[in-house]
Amino acid sequence: MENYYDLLSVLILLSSFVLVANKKTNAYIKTFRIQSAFIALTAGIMGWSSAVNEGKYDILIVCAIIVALKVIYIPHLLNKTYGNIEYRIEKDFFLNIPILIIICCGLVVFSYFSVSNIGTLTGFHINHQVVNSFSVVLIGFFFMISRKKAIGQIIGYLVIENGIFVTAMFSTHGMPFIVDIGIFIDMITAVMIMGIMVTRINVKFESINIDKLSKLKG
Amino acid sequence: MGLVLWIAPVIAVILSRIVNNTKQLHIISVCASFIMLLAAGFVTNSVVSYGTLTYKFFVSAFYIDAVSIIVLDITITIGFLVSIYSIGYLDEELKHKKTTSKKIKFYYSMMYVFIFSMVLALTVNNIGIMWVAIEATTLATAFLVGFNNDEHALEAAWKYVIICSVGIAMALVGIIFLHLASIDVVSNENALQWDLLYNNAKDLNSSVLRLSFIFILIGFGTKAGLAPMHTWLPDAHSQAPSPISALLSGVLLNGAMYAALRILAIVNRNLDDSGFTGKLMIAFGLLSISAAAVFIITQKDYKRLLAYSSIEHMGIIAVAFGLFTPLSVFAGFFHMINHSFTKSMLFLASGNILQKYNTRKISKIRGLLKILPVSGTAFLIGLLAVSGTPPFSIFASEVNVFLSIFSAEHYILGAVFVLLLAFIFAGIAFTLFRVFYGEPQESQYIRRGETNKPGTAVLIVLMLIIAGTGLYMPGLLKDLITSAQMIIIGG
Amino acid sequence: MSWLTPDYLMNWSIIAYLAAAIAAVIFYGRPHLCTLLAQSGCIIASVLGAASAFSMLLTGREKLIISQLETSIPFISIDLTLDALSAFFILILSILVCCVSIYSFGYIKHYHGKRNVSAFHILYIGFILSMFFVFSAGNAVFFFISWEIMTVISYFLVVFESEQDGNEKAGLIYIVMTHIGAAFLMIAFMIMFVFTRSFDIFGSSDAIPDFAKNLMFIFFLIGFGVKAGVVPVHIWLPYAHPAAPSNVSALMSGIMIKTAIYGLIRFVLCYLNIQDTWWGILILCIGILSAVLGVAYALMEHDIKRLLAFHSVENIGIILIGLGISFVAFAQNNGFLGSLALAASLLHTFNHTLFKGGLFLGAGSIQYAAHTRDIEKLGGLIKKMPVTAVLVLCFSLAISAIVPFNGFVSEWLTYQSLFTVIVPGQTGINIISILSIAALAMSGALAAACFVKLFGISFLGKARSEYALSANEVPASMNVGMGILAAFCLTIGIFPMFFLKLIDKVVFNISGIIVTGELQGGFLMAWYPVSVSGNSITPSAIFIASAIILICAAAVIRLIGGKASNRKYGTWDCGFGELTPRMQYTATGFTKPLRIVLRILYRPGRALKTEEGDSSYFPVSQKYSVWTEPVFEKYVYGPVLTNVKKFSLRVKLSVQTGSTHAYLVYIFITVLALMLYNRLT
Amino acid sequence: MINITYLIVQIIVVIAIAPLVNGIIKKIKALSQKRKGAPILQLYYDLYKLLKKDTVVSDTTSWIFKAAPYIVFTSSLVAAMLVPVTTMLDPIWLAGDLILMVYLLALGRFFMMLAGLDAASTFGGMGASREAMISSLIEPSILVSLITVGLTAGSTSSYQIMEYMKYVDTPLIRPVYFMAFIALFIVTIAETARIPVDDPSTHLELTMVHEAMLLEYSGRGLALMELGASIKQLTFITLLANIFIPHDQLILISGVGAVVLSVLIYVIKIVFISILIAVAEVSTVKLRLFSIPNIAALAFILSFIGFMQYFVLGR
Repeated sequence: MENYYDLLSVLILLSSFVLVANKKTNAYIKTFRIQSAFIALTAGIMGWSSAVNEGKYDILIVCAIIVALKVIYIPHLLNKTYGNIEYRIEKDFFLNIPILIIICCGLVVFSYFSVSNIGTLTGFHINHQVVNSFSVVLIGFFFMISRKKAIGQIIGYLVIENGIFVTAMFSTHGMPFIVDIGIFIDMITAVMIMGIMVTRINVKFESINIDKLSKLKG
Repeated sequence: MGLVLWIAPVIAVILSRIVNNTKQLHIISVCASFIMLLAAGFVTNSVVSYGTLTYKFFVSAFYIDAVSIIVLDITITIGFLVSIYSIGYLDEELKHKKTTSKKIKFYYSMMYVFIFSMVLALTVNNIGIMWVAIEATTLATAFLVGFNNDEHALEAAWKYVIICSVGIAMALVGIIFLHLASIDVVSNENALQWDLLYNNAKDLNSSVLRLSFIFILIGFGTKAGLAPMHTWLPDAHSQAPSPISALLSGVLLNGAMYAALRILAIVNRNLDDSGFTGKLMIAFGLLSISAAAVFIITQKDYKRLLAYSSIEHMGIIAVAFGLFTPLSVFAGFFHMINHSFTKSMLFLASGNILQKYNTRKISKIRGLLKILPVSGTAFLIGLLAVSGTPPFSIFASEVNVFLSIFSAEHYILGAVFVLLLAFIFAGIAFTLFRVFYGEPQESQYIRRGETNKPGTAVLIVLMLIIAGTGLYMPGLLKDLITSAQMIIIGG
Repeated sequence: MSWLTPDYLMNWSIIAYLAAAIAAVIFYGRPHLCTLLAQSGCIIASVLGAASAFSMLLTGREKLIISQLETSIPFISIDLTLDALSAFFILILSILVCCVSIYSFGYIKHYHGKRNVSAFHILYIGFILSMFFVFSAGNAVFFFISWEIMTVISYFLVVFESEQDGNEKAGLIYIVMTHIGAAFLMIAFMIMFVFTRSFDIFGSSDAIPDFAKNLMFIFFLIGFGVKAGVVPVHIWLPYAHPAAPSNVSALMSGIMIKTAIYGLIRFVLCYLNIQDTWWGILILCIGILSAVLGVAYALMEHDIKRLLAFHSVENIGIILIGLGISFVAFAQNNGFLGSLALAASLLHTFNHTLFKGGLFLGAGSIQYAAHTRDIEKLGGLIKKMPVTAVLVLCFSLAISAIVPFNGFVSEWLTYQSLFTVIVPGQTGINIISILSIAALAMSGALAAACFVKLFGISFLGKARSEYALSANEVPASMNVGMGILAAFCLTIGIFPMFFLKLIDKVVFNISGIIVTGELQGGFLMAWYPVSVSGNSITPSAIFIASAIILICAAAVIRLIGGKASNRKYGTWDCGFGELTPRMQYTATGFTKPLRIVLRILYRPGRALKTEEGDSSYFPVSQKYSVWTEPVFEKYVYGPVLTNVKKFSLRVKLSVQTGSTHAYLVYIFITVLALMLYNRLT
Repeated sequence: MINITYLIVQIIVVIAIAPLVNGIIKKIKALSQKRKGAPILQLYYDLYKLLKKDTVVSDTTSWIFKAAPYIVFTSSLVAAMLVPVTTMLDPIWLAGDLILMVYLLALGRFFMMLAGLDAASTFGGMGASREAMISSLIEPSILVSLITVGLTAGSTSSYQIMEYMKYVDTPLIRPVYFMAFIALFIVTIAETARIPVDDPSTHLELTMVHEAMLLEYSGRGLALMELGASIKQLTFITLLANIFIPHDQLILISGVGAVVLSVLIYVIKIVFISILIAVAEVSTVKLRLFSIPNIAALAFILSFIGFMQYFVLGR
């Protein structure tokens, strides 16, 4: 079982690298969708085993929600938002992609360096998975920083959220159910709010380049 | 009765979605907040008499102890005052066609969503839910920050949402690590229940807990406006409508600090020493104070200035909690209360000023004491109070903070701390004192007199509160703070 | 006679102040009644306060607790406790308040109908009460609270006439500087608490280690120094004192800056028990600097109240010279000398309160009558306002330490302490002491020059402007208020012994040594034996001798010269015809020689603007202007302020850039940094 | 009672001798210029004449102008009373304090400056202004030198100092006294309005200081002012004479005879110092006004070095 998890965690990490390497907004959304699918798969496996072993179905329900939200609804929502916004060709990142990827590698090393010492928790061989998934959090964060456009930031945020979720999955087999639900509600609201704002920003600033939002200084 | 606390705001939200008439909206809002005030009084009373209250409700338990009751009472009292103030404020906005009745509907519903999530965050036992509620406060206030819907407001709202969401996501990481640290100790059904974690704190995995605390601190610190994660705060506070700024500064920041404090208590109990957490908290606190000191001195926008002052005070509270001595925690709570009242008064007064002068620029405001006798006085007194001038309440708590720093033998820190505060006073005086004197420019066509009558009443009440509590502390409050301090410190 | 006990009187005094304040609130709409009630209330209260302090001094009790109220906030309590030192300062305060309040009956009239008189009175009474509490505070936190309230209220009084140019700035500089000073006090109090676990002012400081005591001393010195207005932190003083209404300036300069002297004595001397000689020497140096620079800058001022404000700097310097010697002597365990110097500085404090209060009131009278404070626009006022002129002359003589007045007595005592402190062999103290003597002498002479300028230019000669021409004598109450102060000045000058006895009670309470026991010789005489023989002055004898000589001289002249006739004629005009007021010496001209001699202090400049006419020999107009630079502001405070602002702006724009990405980077870096920190520790 | 008698003697001696000093100095100056010069007693005649004359008073003046001569005269005379012409006369009743003396003279100067300003004349203002500068610069040297001498004697009382000096062997060759003597000599010249600081015989506006303040005076007012000035001059000369050249130890008899003898020796010393001053005046020229600080600085440095010699270096 652990092997599957190991593989999935690496795949999730890989998908975030792919995300960083992408240039176009629709590609971000696609990659995000793939990553979410991997996560849903992880949750599915985990949920299955817990349903079989302990007779609990909450992780399976979570898996279903992930599929509904992250794989289907949110990418759709983002696509729609993106579609509403007039397409302009603008350079979207501050640094070029190879450098971004190298930095992301560094982040993985860093997270290994700083998380791997957190001590042995008896009964869990989770450190590697946690390192991988925690790297996703950092990479998502870094993605937000590296992209200029608002959509990129939303996706970055979602990747952070994904990373956190996976971390939770791998480290503790998920949060308590009610918390998970709450988190999902928050997340979906946040994404919706951000979506609305992106539209408004596009109207007001005639661009979704976040760099233009720098009137409030000092 | 405690249930009213959660039901009243929900009803208010629902009603404000239904009702269209502005006047009725006002009434609903005031009624709801008044009922909550009564309920809060009741709950406070029961906490004082019975200690911790727990309500088994749905899956999670509500858990109200002295710590939550302090922050809760602040929240609800300020909520009540703000709801009264909002009547005059919104009517005035409406009169000048700056807003529509539809937006007022939206305003009230969002405000009560915010209050609801705030109350929720303060009353739940489960740290995960607490996180959810705090994230919800961000989302509820996001549109309120962007209420004016101009470029600046939108920019502020965007930064607010993005930075706070990311920040608070870090807190979630922290909570996951907390869960991880407790996985052997607390069963999965009861995971993240604060009382269990707290009681079993000794058995948690220390190294995970330390990591967890880092993320918690960064996460809730972002929300509480600690430097260097404070960056959203001046934008959001300055662009939000003033009553909302008052809520943000007087309520929201406390909420985040409250969450951090809860976990701080667990971590310190586990590590049996506040060295690790203390260093971090004090570093953040001091950085916040210094940042505020540097930024205030050349500030040109008075609402931003007030926002930086909030950062400063959150820094003070962080230092106080970071020291984690009985004295300092007491002082921290006390300061939290005083800061909330003083800062909301300032923001409310600044709302009146903004409506009168129509500008946020300090340089365009003159003759405030003549034009707005009450708001001007409130603003002046508030500024003096907020910079730690006796006999106002903030001075009283600052003395306690100073004492706790010095008593913990951090002499240099204490000296730097005191001097930074004096420096901030100087900054505020340099930038802001000029607004009270002189005459406004002819071209501004400003008429004398207060327009926001209910708001004026609120300001007077707040002035009495901050002047009164400067030299007198009700016994009830002292008991509450003492028991809160006992809860946090343990023992 | 229970009603004569100090605490009873003190309570009634406080109640009377409060009643006066309440009366001021109630009669908001009727300014005349409001003034009448509030000021009479103050007079009654101050008389009660003076009586209380006086009886406290007479009973010689060590300590008297007036009231102690817990506020239920930890560490904050209202604690009024008197000892001889507090009583002495309350006595000074009450005397000054009484006179100023009498003066205010008339002075406030020009506010009626124009300003909110009620607010003024409330602030005025609040100001007095806060000083009252500063002097009687029994614990450090309450002291600090009263101190800060005093600062804030006086700030409001400074900006009371905020519409006038510069008053806002004056208030700003004032409150910023004093607040930063107060922060140092706060630190010192905190150190005090940490080691002794108590804020009790009357407690013992034995538990405080030496290095902490030294630190506390430095902090007290900075904190109180700012309030006292010593060089180089004096710059607020010449702005704030002129800006306040004159009766308030009298209080501020007369007594408020003395709260700092009180603080130094109370905390450094009584509480910390001087332990090192360098404390005293440092204070001595500051005193020298303040005494000389204060008067030097006063000389260049033509605004009466600014001039007086700089003189406050000078006199604080003189007080500090006394205090410094006293500290040195106590550190060397020379109790007698310490007590003598302390008595000298306390007496000078008292004297300065009297004459500086009086001078500010006089400046107020001039402003009231002539509507200007600019000396250059005055002239000939002695004929329009004869009574005011005599009173101002008395105060001028007193502040210049000229003989039959009180200023001389305290300066003489200071000289004597300096004289006594010099012993062959101790290099540093000797040199500083002799320099102090030189500084005292120079400041005395410069003060005389300055007051010759003040009095001569504004009261003598011809009127230089319409303002001076239209002046009239001020209401009697104003002159009565000043008159009482002048009477005190003269009485102390001639019969110093009685007042020295009072001060002796204070000194005895502190050091346990009676000075006047040595300064004996009946009520007329101050006789003080030094190692070889006695140094003494007998002001009363001098006064009597002068009177006799004066009468004899007049008689002899009459005898020789017979009845001579006086012929009135114009002033000698070298045959040019009528002299105009513009041909008189101006204040600028009067000080020119000193301006040139001491140019290093003033960095004076001048400019001649010529409007050319048809030919360069016939210019249409020429405008000559001279100025002096505010050296400290320009070369010390200005650059500091600019750099702070620059720094702030730079940091602000490079940190709070407005870029969301930058903000995210901060959080990101914080996360990484803290994780690294966690990993490495 | 005996004290009062002494005082009366002192007053009479002072008033009697003071104008003489002026006469001597003027005579010597005249002789040095190969002139015959006015009689030595000229100032007595002048004073008598002035007292007899009517006065002309400017109509812009106030009571200050009228009172000033009396105050100047009185303050000088009282100051002179503090400096005994001989230690055979003990002024213990007035205590003879030197600091008091300096500040008494300041009283006279204060009123003299005011009187200068009172008439609204430019000359008066000019004189007052210059006087203010000179006095401020000279004052530290006076006090430092006097107090240095006083410190060696352990008292600030002139009488006590003179008593002490009696027993000092050849004071003028000791560094501390020598320096103090020179400093006080310079001070005396400056205080008494003599060349090189001021020229008493000029009425040229460029150089006037003391005379400029008296310009408006006539009749008895002028007489009192002149007499007051010469008493002040005598006071300083007395200080120089009696402190640095003590003579009373030579007198071995007691009673009235001793006083008379002592006063006679005193007069001789006064004449000697007057000659010194005259020589100094003859051999220098009037300085520019703004060179006066140099002289003042010189006086201060001398007195300070004198102090250092004794109290810091211990010699």
